[in-house]
Amino acid sequence: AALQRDVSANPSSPVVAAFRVFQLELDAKHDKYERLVKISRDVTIESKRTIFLLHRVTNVPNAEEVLNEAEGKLDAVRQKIGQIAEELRGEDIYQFHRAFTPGIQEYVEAASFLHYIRHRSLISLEEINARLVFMRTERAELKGSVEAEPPGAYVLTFQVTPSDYLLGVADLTGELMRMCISSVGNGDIDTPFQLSQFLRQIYDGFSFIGNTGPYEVSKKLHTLRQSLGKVEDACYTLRVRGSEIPKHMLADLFCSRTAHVDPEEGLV
Amino acid sequence: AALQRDVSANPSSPVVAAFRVFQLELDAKHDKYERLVKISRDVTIESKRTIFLLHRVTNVPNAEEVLNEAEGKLDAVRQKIGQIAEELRGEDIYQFHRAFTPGIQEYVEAASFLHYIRHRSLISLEEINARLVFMRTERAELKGSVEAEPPGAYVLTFQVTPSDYLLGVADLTGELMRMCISSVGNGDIDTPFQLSQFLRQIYDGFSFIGNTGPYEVSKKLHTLRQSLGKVEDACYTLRVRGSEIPKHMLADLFCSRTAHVDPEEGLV
Amino acid sequence: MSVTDMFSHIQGFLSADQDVREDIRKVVQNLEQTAREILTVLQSVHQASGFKEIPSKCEKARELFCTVRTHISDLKTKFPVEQYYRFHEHWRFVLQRLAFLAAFVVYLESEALVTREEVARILGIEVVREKGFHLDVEDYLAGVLIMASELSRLAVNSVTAGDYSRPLRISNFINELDSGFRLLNLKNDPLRKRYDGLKYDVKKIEEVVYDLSIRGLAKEPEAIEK
Amino acid sequence: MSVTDMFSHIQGFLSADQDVREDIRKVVQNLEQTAREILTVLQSVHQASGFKEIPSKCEKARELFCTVRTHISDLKTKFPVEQYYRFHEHWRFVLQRLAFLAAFVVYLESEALVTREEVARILGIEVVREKGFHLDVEDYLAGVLIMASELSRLAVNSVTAGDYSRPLRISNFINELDSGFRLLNLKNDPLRKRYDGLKYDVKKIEEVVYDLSIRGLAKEPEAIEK
Amino acid sequence: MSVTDMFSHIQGFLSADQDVREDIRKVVQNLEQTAREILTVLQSVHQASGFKEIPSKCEKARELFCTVRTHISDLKTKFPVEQYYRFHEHWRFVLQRLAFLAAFVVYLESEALVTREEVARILGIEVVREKGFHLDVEDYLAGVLIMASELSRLAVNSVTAGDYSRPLRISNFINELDSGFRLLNLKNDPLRKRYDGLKYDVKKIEEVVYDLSIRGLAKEPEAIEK
Amino acid sequence: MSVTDMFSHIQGFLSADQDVREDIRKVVQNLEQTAREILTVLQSVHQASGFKEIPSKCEKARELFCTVRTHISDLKTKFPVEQYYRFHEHWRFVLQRLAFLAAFVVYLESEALVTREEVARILGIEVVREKGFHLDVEDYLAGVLIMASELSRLAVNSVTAGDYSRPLRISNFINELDSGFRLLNLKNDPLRKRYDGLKYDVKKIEEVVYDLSIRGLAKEPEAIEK
Amino acid sequence: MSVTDMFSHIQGFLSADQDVREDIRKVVQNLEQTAREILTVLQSVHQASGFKEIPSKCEKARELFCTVRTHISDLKTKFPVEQYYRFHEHWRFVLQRLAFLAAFVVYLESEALVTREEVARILGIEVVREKGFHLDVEDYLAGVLIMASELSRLAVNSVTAGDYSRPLRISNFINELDSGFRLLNLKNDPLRKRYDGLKYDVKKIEEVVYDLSIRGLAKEPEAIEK
Amino acid sequence: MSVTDMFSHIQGFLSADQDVREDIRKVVQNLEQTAREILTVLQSVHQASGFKEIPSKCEKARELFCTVRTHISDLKTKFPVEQYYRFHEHWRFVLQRLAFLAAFVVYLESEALVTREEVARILGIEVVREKGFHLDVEDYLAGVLIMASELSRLAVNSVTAGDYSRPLRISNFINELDSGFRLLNLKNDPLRKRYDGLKYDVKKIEEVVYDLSIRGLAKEPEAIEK
Ligand SMILES: [Mn+2]
Ligand SMILES: [Mn+2]
Repeated sequence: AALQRDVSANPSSPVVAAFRVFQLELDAKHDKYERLVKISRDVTIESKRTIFLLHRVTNVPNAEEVLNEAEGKLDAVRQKIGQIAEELRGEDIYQFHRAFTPGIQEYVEAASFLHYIRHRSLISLEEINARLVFMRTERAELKGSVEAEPPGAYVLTFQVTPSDYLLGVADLTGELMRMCISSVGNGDIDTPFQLSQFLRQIYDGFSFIGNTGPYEVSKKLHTLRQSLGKVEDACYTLRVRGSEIPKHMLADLFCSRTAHVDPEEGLV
Repeated sequence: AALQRDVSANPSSPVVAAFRVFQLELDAKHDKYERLVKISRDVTIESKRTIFLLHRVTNVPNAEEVLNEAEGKLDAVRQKIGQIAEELRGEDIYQFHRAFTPGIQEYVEAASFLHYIRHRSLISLEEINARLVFMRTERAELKGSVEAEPPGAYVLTFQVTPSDYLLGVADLTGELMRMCISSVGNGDIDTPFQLSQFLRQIYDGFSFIGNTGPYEVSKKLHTLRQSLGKVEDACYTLRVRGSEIPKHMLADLFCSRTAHVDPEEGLV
Repeated sequence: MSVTDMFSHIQGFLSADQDVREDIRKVVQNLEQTAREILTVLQSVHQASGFKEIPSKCEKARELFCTVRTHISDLKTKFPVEQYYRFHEHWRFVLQRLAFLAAFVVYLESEALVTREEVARILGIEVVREKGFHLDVEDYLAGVLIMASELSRLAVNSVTAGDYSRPLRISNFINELDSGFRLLNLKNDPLRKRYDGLKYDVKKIEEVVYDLSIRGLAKEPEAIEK
Repeated sequence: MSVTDMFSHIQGFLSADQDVREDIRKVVQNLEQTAREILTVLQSVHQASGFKEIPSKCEKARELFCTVRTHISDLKTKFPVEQYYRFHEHWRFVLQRLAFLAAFVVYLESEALVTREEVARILGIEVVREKGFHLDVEDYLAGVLIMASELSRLAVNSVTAGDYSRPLRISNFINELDSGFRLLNLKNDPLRKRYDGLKYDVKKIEEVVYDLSIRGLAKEPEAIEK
Repeated sequence: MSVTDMFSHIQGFLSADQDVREDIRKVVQNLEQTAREILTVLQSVHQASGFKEIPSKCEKARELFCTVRTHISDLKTKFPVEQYYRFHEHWRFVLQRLAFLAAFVVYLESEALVTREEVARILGIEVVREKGFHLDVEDYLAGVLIMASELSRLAVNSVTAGDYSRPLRISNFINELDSGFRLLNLKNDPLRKRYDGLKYDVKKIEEVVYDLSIRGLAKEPEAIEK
Repeated sequence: MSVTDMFSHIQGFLSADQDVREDIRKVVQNLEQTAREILTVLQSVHQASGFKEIPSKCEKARELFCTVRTHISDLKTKFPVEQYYRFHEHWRFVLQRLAFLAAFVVYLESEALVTREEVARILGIEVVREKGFHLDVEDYLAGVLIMASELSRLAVNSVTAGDYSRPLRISNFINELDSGFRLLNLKNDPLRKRYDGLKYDVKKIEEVVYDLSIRGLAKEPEAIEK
Repeated sequence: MSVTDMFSHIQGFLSADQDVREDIRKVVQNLEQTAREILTVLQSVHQASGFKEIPSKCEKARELFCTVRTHISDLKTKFPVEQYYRFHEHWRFVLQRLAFLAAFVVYLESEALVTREEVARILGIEVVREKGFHLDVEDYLAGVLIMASELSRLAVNSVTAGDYSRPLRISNFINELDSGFRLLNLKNDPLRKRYDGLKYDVKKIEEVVYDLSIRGLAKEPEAIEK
Repeated sequence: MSVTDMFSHIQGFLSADQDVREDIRKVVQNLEQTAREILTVLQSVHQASGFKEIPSKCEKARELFCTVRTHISDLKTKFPVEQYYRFHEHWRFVLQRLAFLAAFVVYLESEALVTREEVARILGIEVVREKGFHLDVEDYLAGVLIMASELSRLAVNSVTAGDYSRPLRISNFINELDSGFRLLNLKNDPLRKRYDGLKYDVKKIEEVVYDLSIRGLAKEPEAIEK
């Protein structure tokens, strides 16, 4: 019995040879997975910091400067996503999806937040993806130079999945709620009403999707509803307190706060 | 109201100045935490691979070669732990403990497994820590060269906490159980009895500590008991089947399996 | 594009996804049905009477694999080929069962380990992901491990059926397999758990061989000229 | 060293650890008791009658901080100084409360934001970790945020007590604080949650100021010559 | 009868059951889709502009309830009527949503509490179990409680939209509802948990009424002479 | 004694225990029913019309407490008095509700904090454990905290009903209560969590008083000469 | 109808439901008691001494099934027959145990698989749902699977008792059962999980037969000409 | 009595309670320590060498039970006897462990089931609740079940140590125990779950006996003529 066992450990056995190949394949896959997890963590952190930066917009004079800085930070994040795309070149992205989905969701949250501040609208999945196209130069050692392709350059793309997009947008609503409360505290009366309108649309959108979306969305729906509630409450308070302005003060207020008063909002 | 708000955004405000300092402090801490998490993941993976490698010992002829290879792998892991120690230089290690505890536990598991295979004994916490001492050369840009210290070299140490040690040892028992079952499958009768003895000691040790240990240990106690049960069952089977050896075959068996038969074990 | 439009747009994606999954589920049910039929055919080898019928049973199983290939062809049409891993969970279980069945048939026929290429051929799929619907290496390995546990049962039942040489051949085979698996670095995943089971199969077979040898029933395994 | 010895050895560590924790818990209970007493002293500022007594209340609180310092000196003796974060959870909660109370006293006295150094001095501890038992920056910030919420209450109660200028001063103060906090990148941790609460405090105070201004009760805040 | 025959026979039962469930699931998906559409229609009442359109929105919703009735008629054909409780879990969730939507429409139209009979009529089902596919009393109550929480939101948004009298009417309505529920002896089940949420709705609406009262915006609700 | 005899004997114990629990559950259900009735009586104080009827409502409630006492007498007969804590969980919830109702009645009658002795008297039970079925101090405190949250609602509704002085009196009362609780060193248990809610009640009531003050509606509360 | 009337009416429904459940629970407890008694009777077959007494034990068990039928008759009177599935959870567990016991008695008597009809007859219930209180096919199958695991125990204990032919007969029986189950397309439910356990029973019994074979203790089972 | 006085008074109660709990916790820790020591002593019976030392190990354990009795005497002084169930949770776990250890010692000495009276005597406590600190029947049963699982381990290890007759005696004992438990009507609580584990112990031990029987190692256990 001891004899036959030694045979099996024989490295020339075809079984052992086959398993050596499997070993390489599995190790390569795990290594790639690990690299993706690490890049994803970087993407998460930088995206989160961009979001904090964007919240500074509401009380600094030089908003444009902050927005540009945020844009710059997101450019760096996109470079990281480019690295993810590089890793995924020729792969089935769903094979490694779990490794990078947290980072991508956070990026969607940051990018859509910046977009909302700039354009007061919801960035589309297509617009997100349009920014995730990367030009790369072929590394010399990988491909021979004698090939027919245009020498050096190629295009890499990264496609955010609809469900990562949705999950990112779901988180965006929390940031919008924070922005709304801050706006009230900063005496900005316009923004809360705009935000409540916008959040209501997103909420209606999510209600419309309901439980047909990914499981995690249903979990976030409750938080979304709470955020909407907070924003609606803020608008309610603005309206109620606005009802008390004595007639003689209206003029004064219009002078000092013109920027803030939406004519449509009537008394406020 | 709008006016006073602009004042507050004034970068020359002492409050804002103080918070800029806090920002740097917090960001530095989070960055360090992230770096530690990444190193810890590397430590985990390489330790796990070392454990797999060590399981190959039981059915290859060149055990020493495998052990040396494992030692080499663990050396690389220790270099990684050295990086952790570098990050923790002058820090309170408990501040970042959560970031690297999984990696360290896995390292303890791997190192104690190698130690058991070599010495058939439990490595002590002190022995573990004795290997985690690193010589470093001072980087020139950090310290001026005019200082009184011996130029360049210093010693870094990493101290595994008793509870990380315990948790690593708790996981070791799972590997020992695997090794036991494999041994039976490979016709090695000695090892299972040795292992059951050893595991029983560890089990008694953990029972003795009971619920005074860290919470995670209590959770692992159940698995430990199961592993011990599997090993005891294996020994039981060896004993029961050994009872059937016809007298006339005993001699043969002693010839072909001398290496495996423990004289103390009587009939087997 | 308004928020409402955006959500309708996304809803479109989601509905399409659900439809695809629904379609896949149906084909997978058919595959499971056929897999159970093949298993029933092959189970008879465990019975005393079944030992001489192995060749005919294998043939029968081979025929049923035609149906498997038809179902899988059908399955391939249900989703874009490059999104294999998006829907992997749906067929992973049955594919591992089928890999096991293919490996078992091949073992019964030739007492050799089926290659991943051979399993792929029997199932009518690819080995290399880039070429189309393929057999993941983990799924192949899982199938092989299921077979190992079936072989430990077979070793036991061979003795019952009076075939005393088969357990020794199985023992050699399974030991070689074990050596192979020891080369792998597995994660803490289902495959690892299954691999832990292999140790028990090896142990069981070793016990059978031991029982035979102490009774002088184990012939020197001349059969291992392979 | 035998396995048994090894475990006895480790058991030694664990017992020692438990004893340390037990000792810490007791001192922390005393600290909590004193913190509640200081809070009771300072709560009176919210009452109409309490407004003129602010200076005397602050003095009273300052005295109680002596007791705090004594307890903390005691606490420091209970564990090795370089293991602060090992036991941090035990005193984190009360330290944040104490930082709040110190910040509140300082605000009531001078209407300025207490510095981390000043809090450390009031509590008799260090700012820099290397120097000994210190005040973590997060704990300092948490204390400041608790104070912010107390100030929004104070703004409301000032109006009830007929003091119409204080809310405006609080408003300026809290806005500056808000600007400071906006500079920070927080993790999704308790501090972040508390900071989210600050927005509501700012909002509440803004509403008080608004209420005063539409009624012509808000004087041009001449008081902000600070 | 051989074992094989017995099991083939049993497989017939199981397949039939699975087919029924599959059919039910599909109809329920359609119902959910329609329910979401009705919800989208009714959600618009929360918008400033939506308040004058309540009647037209209700009409729109009423039309969609036709589709609901069609789907439910369809559902009824999928299983024998006396097995309602066997499959209850499949439609329980959507039925509660639909009960909520029916209750909400009726409230918006008439500011009255829909009866169980009325909900049943709107959904095209029975009240009495013996008569056919019916509305369980627990499901009706769950629907009513979902509406209560929607009404607290409506009270808030009414004010934002400048309608100051609606909150008072909602407040009276919700108080009556609360009294009603207090008559019930609920088990410790999901319904009880939902009911515990009602007191937050009551409180929220009372605070809205308070805000209006203190600002003199709450007209004496002459209509409430009841 | 044989094993069978031993276990038969033990079964006797277990059955007896189960019977006792069954009996207790039934009486507790009756108590809950009566508690809900008392609550319904007292809820009317939150309505505009209810304010003048407070005395009559309190009388009505006092009468219902007779029924409570009857049920509790009944409860006492169901188990040996020294096993109070064995079955405590069964009636703990309802006892806290009843303590709340007693405290609320007493507050409405006299605007004073009910003592534990008084609650015990109203419920017909003991204060001192040794004397019989008693009111645990934690349960008394829980009842008081439920009342505090009811009072914040009452403050809001008083304003709606046009009673502008009650909120000020409630505010003073609740502040006193808050100071009282600050004397306690609570464990990290449900009671502590409930107490943490008290600060929201305090704040809410202060905001009501603020709203009255800024509008000049808060009369100097001359009544508070206590 | 006023809201109060509506809710009083609803409370009627809820009380009735709770009463029904209470009644059912009591009868089910009696059934469980009898089931445990039958089990105790049948357990003796696992003991060396019990093997010859199988017929008398079966008779004894048959008598106890009379009591079962009485309890079930009682159970049937507690709720309207068409609401079987409403309360199914209450008796599902005990019904599966009883199906197991019936199947075990029949196996011990005749070494054949009990049919669902036979189980229904023994329990005094129906097979066809439409005819009244019936035995669900899933519950029947669960009972059969519990028996399978009891048989693997019996195979082991037969050997201990010196009966070397019974394990072979059990092995054949259980293999047939396994083939039967392979015809079924089970959902991912508790039944599926139980079925997954069957393969361990099959394997265990095969190992018993192996142990007998290798020691020459397994007689050619001539009896199995069926 | 002012509110402050009332709460100071109450704080007295709470502190007393906390002190009692603190005291109990300390004694319980000592008990746990001693229990672990007894366990360590008894664990050695599982070792090959340990079998002959059973008597001396039992004696050693008996001595340690003196310490247990001392700790329990101490425990009794920490709280009024009629409040046993108030603090039950504190010592329930350790009491079950101690009941297990007492049962195990008695079994090792006499191979008989310890009675509840005997356990009480070993621990120095009462059986009857009315007489003082006692052993709850559920805790006694839990201890017995823990022992059952220890015995299944012992059966295995006896064989390894070459003692082939002990497993048969354990098997008879455990079967008797199983019959005993079948007389009990357990609630759906932790004890029930533990009891469900007993059947695995029974099965495990039966398999050990089987392994011995088939190899002719099981002597007719002449001692079991009962
Ligand atoms: Mn976010
Ligand atoms: Mn491991």
